[in-house]
Amino acid sequence: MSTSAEASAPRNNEPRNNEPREDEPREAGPPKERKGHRSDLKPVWCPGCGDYGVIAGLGQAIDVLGYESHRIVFVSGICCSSRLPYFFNTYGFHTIHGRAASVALGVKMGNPDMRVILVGGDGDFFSIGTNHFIHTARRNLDVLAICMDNSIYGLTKGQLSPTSGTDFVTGSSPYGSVEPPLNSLALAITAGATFVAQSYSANIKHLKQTLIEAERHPGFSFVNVISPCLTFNKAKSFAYYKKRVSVTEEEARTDRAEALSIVMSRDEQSVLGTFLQIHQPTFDAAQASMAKAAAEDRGVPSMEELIESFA
Amino acid sequence: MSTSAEASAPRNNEPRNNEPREDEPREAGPPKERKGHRSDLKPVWCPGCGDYGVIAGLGQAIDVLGYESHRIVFVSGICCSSRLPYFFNTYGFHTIHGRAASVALGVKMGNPDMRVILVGGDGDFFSIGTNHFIHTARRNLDVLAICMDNSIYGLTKGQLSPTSGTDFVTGSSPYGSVEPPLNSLALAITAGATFVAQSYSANIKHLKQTLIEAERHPGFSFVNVISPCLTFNKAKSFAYYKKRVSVTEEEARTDRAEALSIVMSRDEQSVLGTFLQIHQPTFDAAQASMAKAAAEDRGVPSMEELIESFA
Amino acid sequence: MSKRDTRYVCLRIAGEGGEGVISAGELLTQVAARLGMHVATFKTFPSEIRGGMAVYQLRTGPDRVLSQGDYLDILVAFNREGYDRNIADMTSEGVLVHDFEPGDNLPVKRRGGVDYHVPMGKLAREAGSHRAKNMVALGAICELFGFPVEGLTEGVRLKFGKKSEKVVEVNLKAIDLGAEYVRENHEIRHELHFSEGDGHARVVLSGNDAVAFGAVAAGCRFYAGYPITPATEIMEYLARELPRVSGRMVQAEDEIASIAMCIGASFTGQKSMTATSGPGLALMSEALGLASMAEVGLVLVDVQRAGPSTGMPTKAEQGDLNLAIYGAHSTAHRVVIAPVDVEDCFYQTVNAFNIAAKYQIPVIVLSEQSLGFSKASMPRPDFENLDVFEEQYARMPTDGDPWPKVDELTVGEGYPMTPVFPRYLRNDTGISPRSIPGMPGMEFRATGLEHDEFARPRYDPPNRKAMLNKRQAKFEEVRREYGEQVEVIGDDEAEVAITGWGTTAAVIRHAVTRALNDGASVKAIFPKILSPMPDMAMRHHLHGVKRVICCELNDTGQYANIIRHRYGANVHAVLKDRGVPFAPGEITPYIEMAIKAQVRI
Amino acid sequence: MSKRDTRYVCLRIAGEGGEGVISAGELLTQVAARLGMHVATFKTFPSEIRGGMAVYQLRTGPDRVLSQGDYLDILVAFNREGYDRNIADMTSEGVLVHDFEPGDNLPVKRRGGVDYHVPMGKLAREAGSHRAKNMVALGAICELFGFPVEGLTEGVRLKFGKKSEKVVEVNLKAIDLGAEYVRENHEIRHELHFSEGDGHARVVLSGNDAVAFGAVAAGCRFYAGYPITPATEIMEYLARELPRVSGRMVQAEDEIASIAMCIGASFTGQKSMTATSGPGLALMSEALGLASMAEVGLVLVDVQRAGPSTGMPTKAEQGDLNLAIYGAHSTAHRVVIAPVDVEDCFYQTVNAFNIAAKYQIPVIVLSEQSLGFSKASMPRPDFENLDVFEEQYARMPTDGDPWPKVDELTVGEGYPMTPVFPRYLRNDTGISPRSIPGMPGMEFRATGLEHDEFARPRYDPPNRKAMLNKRQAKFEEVRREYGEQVEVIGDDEAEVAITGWGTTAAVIRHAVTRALNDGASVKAIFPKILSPMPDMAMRHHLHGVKRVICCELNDTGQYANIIRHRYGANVHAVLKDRGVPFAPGEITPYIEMAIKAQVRI
Ligand SMILES: Cc1ncc(C[n+]2csc(CCOP(=O)(O)OP(=O)(O)O)c2C)c(N)n1
Ligand SMILES: Cc1ncc(C[n+]2csc(CCOP(=O)(O)OP(=O)(O)O)c2C)c(N)n1
Ligand code: SF4
Ligand code: SF4
Ligand SMILES: [Mg+2]
Ligand SMILES: [Mg+2]
Repeated sequence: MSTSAEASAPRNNEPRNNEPREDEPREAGPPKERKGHRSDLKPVWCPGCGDYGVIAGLGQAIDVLGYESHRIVFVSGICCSSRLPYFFNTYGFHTIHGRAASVALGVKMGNPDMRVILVGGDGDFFSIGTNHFIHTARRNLDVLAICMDNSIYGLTKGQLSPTSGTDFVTGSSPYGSVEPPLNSLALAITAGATFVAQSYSANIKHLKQTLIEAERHPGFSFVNVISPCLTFNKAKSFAYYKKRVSVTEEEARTDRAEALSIVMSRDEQSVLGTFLQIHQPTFDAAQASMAKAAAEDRGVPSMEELIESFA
Repeated sequence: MSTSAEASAPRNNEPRNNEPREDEPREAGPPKERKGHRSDLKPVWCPGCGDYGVIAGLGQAIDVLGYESHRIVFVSGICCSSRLPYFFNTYGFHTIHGRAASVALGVKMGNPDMRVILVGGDGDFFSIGTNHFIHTARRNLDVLAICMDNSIYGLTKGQLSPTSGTDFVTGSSPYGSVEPPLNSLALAITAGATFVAQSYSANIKHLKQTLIEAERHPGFSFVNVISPCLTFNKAKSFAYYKKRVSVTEEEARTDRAEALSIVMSRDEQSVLGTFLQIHQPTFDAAQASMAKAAAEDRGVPSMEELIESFA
Repeated sequence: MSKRDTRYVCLRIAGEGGEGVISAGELLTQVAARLGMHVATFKTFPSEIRGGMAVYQLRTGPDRVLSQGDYLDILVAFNREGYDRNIADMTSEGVLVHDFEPGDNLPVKRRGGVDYHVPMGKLAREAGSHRAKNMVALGAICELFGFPVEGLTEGVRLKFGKKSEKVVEVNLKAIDLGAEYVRENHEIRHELHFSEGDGHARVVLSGNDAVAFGAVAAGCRFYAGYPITPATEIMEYLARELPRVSGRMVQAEDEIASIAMCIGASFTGQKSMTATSGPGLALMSEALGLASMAEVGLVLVDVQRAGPSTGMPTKAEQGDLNLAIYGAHSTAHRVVIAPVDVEDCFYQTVNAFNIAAKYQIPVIVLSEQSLGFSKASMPRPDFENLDVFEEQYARMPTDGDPWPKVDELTVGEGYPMTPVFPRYLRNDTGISPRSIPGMPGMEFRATGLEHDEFARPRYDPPNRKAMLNKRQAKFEEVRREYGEQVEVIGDDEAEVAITGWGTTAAVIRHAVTRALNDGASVKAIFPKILSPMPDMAMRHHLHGVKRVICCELNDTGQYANIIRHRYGANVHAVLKDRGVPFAPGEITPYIEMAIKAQVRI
Repeated sequence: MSKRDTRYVCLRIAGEGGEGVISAGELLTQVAARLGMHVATFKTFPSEIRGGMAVYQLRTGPDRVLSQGDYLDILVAFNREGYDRNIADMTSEGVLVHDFEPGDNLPVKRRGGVDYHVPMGKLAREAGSHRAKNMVALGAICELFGFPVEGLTEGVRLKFGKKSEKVVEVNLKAIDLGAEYVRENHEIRHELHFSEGDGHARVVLSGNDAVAFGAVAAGCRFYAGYPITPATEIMEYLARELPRVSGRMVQAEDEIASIAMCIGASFTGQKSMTATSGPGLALMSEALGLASMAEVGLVLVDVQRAGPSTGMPTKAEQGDLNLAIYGAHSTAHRVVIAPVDVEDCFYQTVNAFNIAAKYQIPVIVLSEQSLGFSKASMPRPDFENLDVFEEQYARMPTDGDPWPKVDELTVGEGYPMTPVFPRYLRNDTGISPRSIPGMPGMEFRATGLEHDEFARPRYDPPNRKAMLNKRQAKFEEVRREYGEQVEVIGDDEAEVAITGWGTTAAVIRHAVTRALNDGASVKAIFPKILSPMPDMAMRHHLHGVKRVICCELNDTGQYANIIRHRYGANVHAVLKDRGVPFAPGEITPYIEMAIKAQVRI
């Protein structure tokens, strides 16, 4: 361990770049043949699991985006879907159930140069993790959040998820659920996400294109990917969705209320497309501006200067 | 301690009434002169705190509703506003920060005959407590939830709240907040509340009337009460609101998307009124129906019968 | 070394996930219990959702099966991998029943024992389905080891009868073919034989079943929980059965909500429970403190799994004792109970509810992955005589019988006496009268703030002291009531004692029973409740003991440290933390060394 | 009994909230420190937002002020209630300065001492504002006890100069009037006198200030937190100062998010911190386990307050030690440090960051309400020579210098060696090389699952054992590096030792210093780190000790239990849990009893 590598990471205490990053759509890098930075580990998912489609679409999107592997950080919670970071040879963090959004915020604050991709399942995002999802979206943190929605708890072998919906029979709702479903697209729009879309793990072309656009969007981008669980959610299989899924031709709205009225109509639940895209300052940029202004107004103090406020 | 009281509480193991309660608006009881069941304890709030108005309006509403004191359960979290249960001589539970909604759900499941009123501040409801708020609203639990919104953390002496909004200067945002505000009315509508209104602690008449209607509504009723904190939020004082508050004449919507488009327009932030009222099965009723059906289908088992599934 | 008790047989079935290993094992277990055999089981399945090895093991005998023992007597391997991965666990004299050509160059060669080849796959297809491989194996087992085939066929009818006649037929055929194949092709070259049942039909439950069922028996009518391995089955059972008895089961949005819901329901007088595993218990720490402070009873089951953090969710560890006892800011009393086996899971859960209701205190039941998942036979409980505590609520005062006076001294200046209900009344036991919402005239405000006897917030030192003492008094009452409940086996005068808790206690029992048979002077001590520790009895039994062995499945000796600081005992901690339970043979040497005074303390 | 050291003066100001009690006290403190006096303070304010008594106390002397001592020497009472509520804390010879007619029938009568009446309210109005009452009091204090009035007027100018010239004028006038009134109306009838400063100007910080400032000095560039009494000031300081040094401060939505954000930022190489109190620490238990397992360093400050549950949020308690050490499912290593006074808060925070970064481990700093809120003087730190650890990250291998080989044995079958970065490489120290996002060629996936050296999930026993040992080795390295850092004062050969931690250690120091002056044979032992305990040094210092007194502010003896089980020591626990700190005089009798072998162990 001797020769130093060209590291683009900031060293300890090296000041962060406080120049507010331009909040403009990112340009694509040169499309490189990298096979999406896949790692040597084989996914442990059941054969036919929808999440294989997600990994494929994501790999292709990353190829197009041309990001280098050391500039990507996957952050996930705990669930079947959250295993995803292992299957890419990028930086990754398989954290704990429900808290990935907050870890992602820390990563992004720690090194705003990283491309942070947050992944998880419907329970991880919208049951135990709802609070962090909402407040991270509200802040418009510049990350891409991908929910692999199978309307069931896969890893714990088939219980009700917030997106399952009324009358749904699972291990924990043997007489059918009495809980109305949570509309994750609507929640993301209300909470403050600035890019909200839905895709489908069996439509890899659409998925790839959606992920590319979502990732290029500066701010909190949420993509709900319908990703069936063959093992524990027989009701919502690929066959079920095949008949129901359609791709919208409409443009993304720039008004939240309009976007909401689209995603709240029941029929729209299986529509693929981008429903909202707005440009608002990102948390990263706003924090950087604030730090810059504070340093300019009050000066960058030495420790000797700082202690004088206690004299 | 010998003579038994006429207790309407279910005894241990006495089966709950599984007859699904009618999900129709409740009739008012005879208006009694009870001074709103106020207790001997004097509120510890700062002189002029908006919460005094809330307690007044609430007391008047309870008088009109005519509920007996032993049938009311106030459940609160931790904050200035959450002190409210002490000031009523009803059952009450001053719980912990952010978890009151879940305690309220337990209370309601434990004894569906109780009128449960959930109270708290903007931080208690929408920062640490957001997840529980959302899922309790989604289930349409039959409780009244009152947020005393002062856009600040009062009890901890003046930090940013999720409802404070961008550029707001507080102890924890000395350079002005970089976080856009959370729209609690929109969040409640999206999450699944079936009655959503806003009122103002200085308009006791409106407040009282709104609380009466909200309480009579079967299902999750959310009332956001603008309730200024004189001590730590000088920016949003009564004077500030005086100019901005208006009462809408419009009827409550029965469509979520429509209601959302109203509460999402910025100007509507200080509009008082009821924005949404829908009738949907309550969690309480749905649970009772489920229990009834299960008992009918599969029988009410004795322990001797139950153990045979392990034979 | 004690001689193997040959009346006990330990059999393991091993195969691919999906080959019916688990269902064959469960059927065998069920039938054995029905016939009155004693049986205990153990299973593992791959931690990923699909693929990998499935293993089912059962041990039976004429009397209570204390543990899984040390070695397999019989290995039924559905394939080569089943052999390779399990053969190391078998004694050299063990019996192998297999479906592969042993001619293959086996990496592990046996140095003795008897082999029987049974072409399970082939016979299954003959019987009508490749999925009946497991039934062929069962037929062979009946024939080889004298397991009553009628019981088995009866079992198949009961299990699959409702499903389809066709399935029953195929399965019975497969059993026949398996038995027939053995009869025609093999001469019995071993002595092993299942012992007969005693005719007392027993039931078979897993630890999770026993907890869930015990809750219903104890009067639990509210459950809130969030799925987590290995506790989820408890929720799933109660989701099915609670509604039938007018109870409510709510799947909460997370663990914090789960316990908060239970606190709410308990506040209204419903007996409430939640179940989780380590990560969930950690999340519940704050709300548990509220239950202690507001004096709201509830039962929290922690089916422990290997940590830290997400760790190894499908592996065994007893790593949550510290968290259960000490996981609170400040002193938040909670009772901690750890059942030692499946039957104990039932009775300790009932116990837990009784304590929670009587003492208005949270009770943590520490189960464990290997206990939650293993099934064992137990006699049907005597429900008539089951001790279920029914709470007496407070009653409205009358002229002749007013509410007890609260202590004027601690009420103090600025806090006038009022005629409101003294919810936190101080008295000798610390157990205050309780009212529940709906009872008129006895309204009060429960609170997590320090408070006076009228439940009003109060921070002054005299009141603080009084209320701390009150809560402590209650805890001491639990200690007194359960202070004698320490199980002791062995030689009362022994200088060497061995102790442990939870599932490890069961294994220690096994090891000590053997050692006693060999004439060793040792005693085993198991407290029934781990907090409050039954100090009186423990001190009594530790009196005169020179060396104490503490065994547990964690790497810091959480329990051993308690024994050290409470009793100043000379403790040698025997710790294991690889995700697998102890075997009795791992404990025996330490007993021997302690007797020879060779352990390092 | 040791004679009072009259060079130290303890003065208390008491009045209504809103009367400027706190600001007068703080001004006096600041000026005293500037003049080179040593000063330590203590304040309480009503726990409700408004109303009630405010109290500010300061103790000064010619050398380091060890604690607040036992009694007041001077009480400045702005009104009758200020007298009634505080007079009991004053020695009978104490000096009272007051603004009420003592003719009133006082409920508590003094049996000695000297009284001076000063019409503060009246003089304040004369000076131009009723709000200048506190300045009148300060003027009187200068005159009565020889506090340098020039220093004070200078202080007023510095403090209010920017605000308005008018305010300065009124305040100076009020000071004058106060002094003049004393001069003209009172004859000095007491001996008490402030000792002079040594001319070394010091700074004045609260414990919370010192932690926050220490974090900046240690290189902290990310803070996430959620407001909670009594820790909020730490966040508020960092909100102001971190952005100036390119750091980031985020107010999270709750405590779980706070620590998760810190974990994320630390993962990228930023030194990160969060601060909270008991309820928040409880909520963070699960995520703390992730930091341990994924080996991500961070600093967590817990400013303890009285519990359980919400308890008494503005009162003192040392009740979170158990939670800090044991609050985890399974073994989740974390380092626990408890500073003893304000200056220590600064240095231990720097220490905490160094350990967190070097050992890639979470570090908990246990502060406490009465420490967080009290201000004390301290010399300016020598920043040039401050020991701040800078992490060296891993470097890409070259031909001549490849990545260290991982142990083939533990990699095992089915888990091929790969050329990926061995993030969790095992070695002697347990400290693995680390890369951070942005460094090419060294990508890895951090994880809370059990994993191998390449960070791949693994559940098999050999790997489990290896990784448990690796994490434990790291913890033992901390123990080794800090193993000598035990503060010992007193008689090395003493049979009686006294020990404690955090704020109580400071009070014990005071009591022991007195006892030693009286010639007693006693020693005080304070470990600098509470987990891992510095066993070597502790054993060494406890050697030959027959009786150990452990003092702490909780009712179960959390620290005492550790001393018992780790060292088998004969411990007598002296516990206090009424929401108020120890006074040295409360400890002295136990030292005396222990020396006479009268304590019950
Ligand atoms: C604190 C905590 N609670 C519960 C669990 C158990 N758990 C793991 S994944 C999961 C939910 C899985 O469902 P989902 O998020 O929809 O993802 P999927 O497996 O379907 O991809 C749960 C409840 C846990 N690991 N940690
Ligand atoms: C777990 C936990 N975290 C933090 C706190 C501290 N705390 C008490 S109240 C409060 C927020 C108060 O603000 P809000 O909810 O808006 O109510 P208000 O006081 O303004 O009425 C906080 C952060 C706590 N008591 N418990
Ligand atoms: S259980 Fe479902 S979600 Fe999990 S891997 Fe299998 S198919 Fe996929
Ligand atoms: S601090 Fe604000 S919210 Fe709290 S009591 Fe005072 S005015 Fe009301
Ligand atoms: Mg899912
Ligand atoms: Mg507020």
